[in-house]
Amino acid sequence: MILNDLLGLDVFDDRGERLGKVLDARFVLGGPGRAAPAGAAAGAGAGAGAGEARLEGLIISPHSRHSYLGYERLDMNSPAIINAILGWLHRGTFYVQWDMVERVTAHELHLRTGYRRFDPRLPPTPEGEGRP
Amino acid sequence: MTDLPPPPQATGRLLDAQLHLLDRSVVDRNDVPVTTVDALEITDIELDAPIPRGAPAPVITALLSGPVLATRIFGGRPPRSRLERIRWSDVTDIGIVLKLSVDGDSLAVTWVERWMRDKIIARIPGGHHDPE
Amino acid sequence: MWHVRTGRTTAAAALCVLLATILSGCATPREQLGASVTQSISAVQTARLAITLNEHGASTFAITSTALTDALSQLTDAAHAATELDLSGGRDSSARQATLALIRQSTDAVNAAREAMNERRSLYEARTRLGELAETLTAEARRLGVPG
Amino acid sequence: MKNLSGFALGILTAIGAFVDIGDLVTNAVVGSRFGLGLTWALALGVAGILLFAQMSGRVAAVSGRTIFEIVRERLGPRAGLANLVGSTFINVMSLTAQVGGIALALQLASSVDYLLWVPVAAFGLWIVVWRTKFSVLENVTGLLGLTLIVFAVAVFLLGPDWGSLARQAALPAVPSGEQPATYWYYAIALFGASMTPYEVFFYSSGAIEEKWTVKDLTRSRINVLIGFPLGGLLSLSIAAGAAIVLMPQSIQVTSLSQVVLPVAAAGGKVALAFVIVGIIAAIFGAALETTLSSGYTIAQFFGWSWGKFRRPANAARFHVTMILCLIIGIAVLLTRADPVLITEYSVVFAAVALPLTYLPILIVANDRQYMGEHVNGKATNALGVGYLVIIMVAAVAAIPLMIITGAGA
Repeated sequence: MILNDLLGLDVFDDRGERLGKVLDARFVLGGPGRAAPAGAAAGAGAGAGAGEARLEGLIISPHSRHSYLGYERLDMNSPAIINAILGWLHRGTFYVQWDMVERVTAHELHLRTGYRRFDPRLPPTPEGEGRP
Repeated sequence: MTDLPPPPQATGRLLDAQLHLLDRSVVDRNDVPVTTVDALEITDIELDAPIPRGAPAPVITALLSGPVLATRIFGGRPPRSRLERIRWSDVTDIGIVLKLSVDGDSLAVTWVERWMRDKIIARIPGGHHDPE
Repeated sequence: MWHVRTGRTTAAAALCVLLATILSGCATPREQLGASVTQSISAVQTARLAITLNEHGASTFAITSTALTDALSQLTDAAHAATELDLSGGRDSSARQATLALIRQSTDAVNAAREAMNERRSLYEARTRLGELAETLTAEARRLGVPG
Repeated sequence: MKNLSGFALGILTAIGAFVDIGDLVTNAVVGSRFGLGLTWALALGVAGILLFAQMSGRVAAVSGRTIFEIVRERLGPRAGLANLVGSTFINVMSLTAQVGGIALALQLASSVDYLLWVPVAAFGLWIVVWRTKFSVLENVTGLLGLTLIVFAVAVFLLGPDWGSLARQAALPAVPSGEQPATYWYYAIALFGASMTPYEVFFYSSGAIEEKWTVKDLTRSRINVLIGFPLGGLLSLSIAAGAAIVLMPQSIQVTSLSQVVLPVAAAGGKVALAFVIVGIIAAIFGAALETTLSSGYTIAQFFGWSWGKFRRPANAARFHVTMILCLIIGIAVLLTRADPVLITEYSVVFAAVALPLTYLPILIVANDRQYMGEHVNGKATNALGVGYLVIIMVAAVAAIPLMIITGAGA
């Protein structure tokens, strides 16, 4: 499926209360994770290049469907005024782990009972990572 | 959002799809631009069915480009056969741009570039010369 | 940043349209006639400056003739705008007659200047005529209440 | 020695490249109607383009990424596409204005109707874009454009009342006979003429074309820091000439032939010869920049291969795009649309579109993944945010003012 089918879905908790929309999907790259699903490993040759990218969790925003413009990272906070505006637009945004997703339909995404909300912001990029 | 606890430490580098992958430029192994990441293909999630606890999470299988961009802008979804794929296993490096291990010309996504080169540019004198 | 814009953009656009209607409604026919006269003054003075410089050998034939052509098209525009005006009162339409007559005379004068230059005759007469017209037009502008 | 001449060349090029048809026309119009009363808007524009070009040049040199890659990456496809459409519209409009400007200048030189020159000018542009090296086209047009200094010389030759000029500049006021709305409309036009987006697209992509690294940053900084303000002074002298010669005679500039009359009044035929060479070269340079910019923006948005450093065959879609833009420009001009009017509209629309490209650059200049240690400092950010506010106000006010004033009529 296309990742965009997940982004923008309406998110509901176990009691059917609407929590917001899926703003972004967080993947974890490589690393000794769980074994790759058989289908994916055969189809994509996972681990060959940059390594397997496994869906780790979702970022859910109650207010804004729009991008964070990069300010979701803890080390990105200037100019302060833009940071503040985006922080306000995305107030209440949280992160849930993919394990906590119970069911996905064409328009909705339901979370399991007892899901936990985490801080959505990304830790600082380690020095030199992803730099030319 | 600041009072939420940080999520459990993941085992590898974290990539947010919107921030790190979608709309980034893709260059081939000679640093020639190939396309941008117009969409991502992930392993299928069964819709409308409960996801069993501990089921393997989806992984990225391919970068998509071409007509799929229009569906991200205007909505709708492209026919599956019209998707132009670059296999995830061909991605070697994810930084400010995504780098591939293959030649751009060998990829299906560059057919328009090759068509214009062969049908238009090659027929104008000087098209194959270095600028002076 | 981006999603707040739609609602406010609509409001802003509505406000603009409102403002524009009010303000453009404010330009009376006399003011619009005045604008045509101001435009004609500019054209006549340009032609006069261009042939004066040409007489003094400070300008080339190409530039003078281009400046005269541009002045003519300015006068055409001014006449066009004045003709298109929707006038109601008899006083306004006699003002329009006066303005159009002046623009016509100006056009003749610029054409005369161009002919004189093409035939390499003296430009003195044309220059004097354009000077007179500039004065008449300025007086007309004052009569129409153009400030300045 | 080589380094020194490199510096000089860079600065001279920046001066010549600063002035285009938009600056020529807008400054002359403003000078003839408002004297030097809008000098502040010009100064604001020059400082703004310095800041903007500097930031985008730094981003390009450090990260290797140009404006439109960043616009797309940061704003996503929807806002990015809106941005692309707006920017391309303005690029093509500027391109059309410049091609028309070259044709008008050739008419001034030859008295052959400008419409006949339009295809010639466009073909000349295409040949240069197709065959000539980036550095050559930049240096030749920039240096020839320097002859525009005759505008500044003309101001001295006219022997004006300096006190009165200084008063106009220092104590801005709306002249009698002009509406305040018109004054503000032209303030935005002047701001937009100095801060044209294509200049920044070009500067940002030029950094990649010339393979800048972090080491080249100081040099580029000096080039623009000295070159652009001097270019701004040239613009100011165009306005001053119009204020001295045209304003007292109630001449309001509506055509290129009027722009050069003050120079003729001051220095006669010799000065005119210089000014026409300068105008043709400067506008030709600007036309090249706009042509390339139309190609750059579209190619970068879609991730195509682009650049003059590649053979045309290795950047096929980029070259096809530029050819199409030139054809559109010719088509518009051949409808007899007035190039001067197109110019006046293009500088105002440039001001409208400015926030769209300015904001992403300001954001990415703060992004450590792109910039590492070269992120904006506190002072640059304070200035950057200040300008963001100014740019937004100008962008929001531009269209209403255009409607109210009937585009400055």
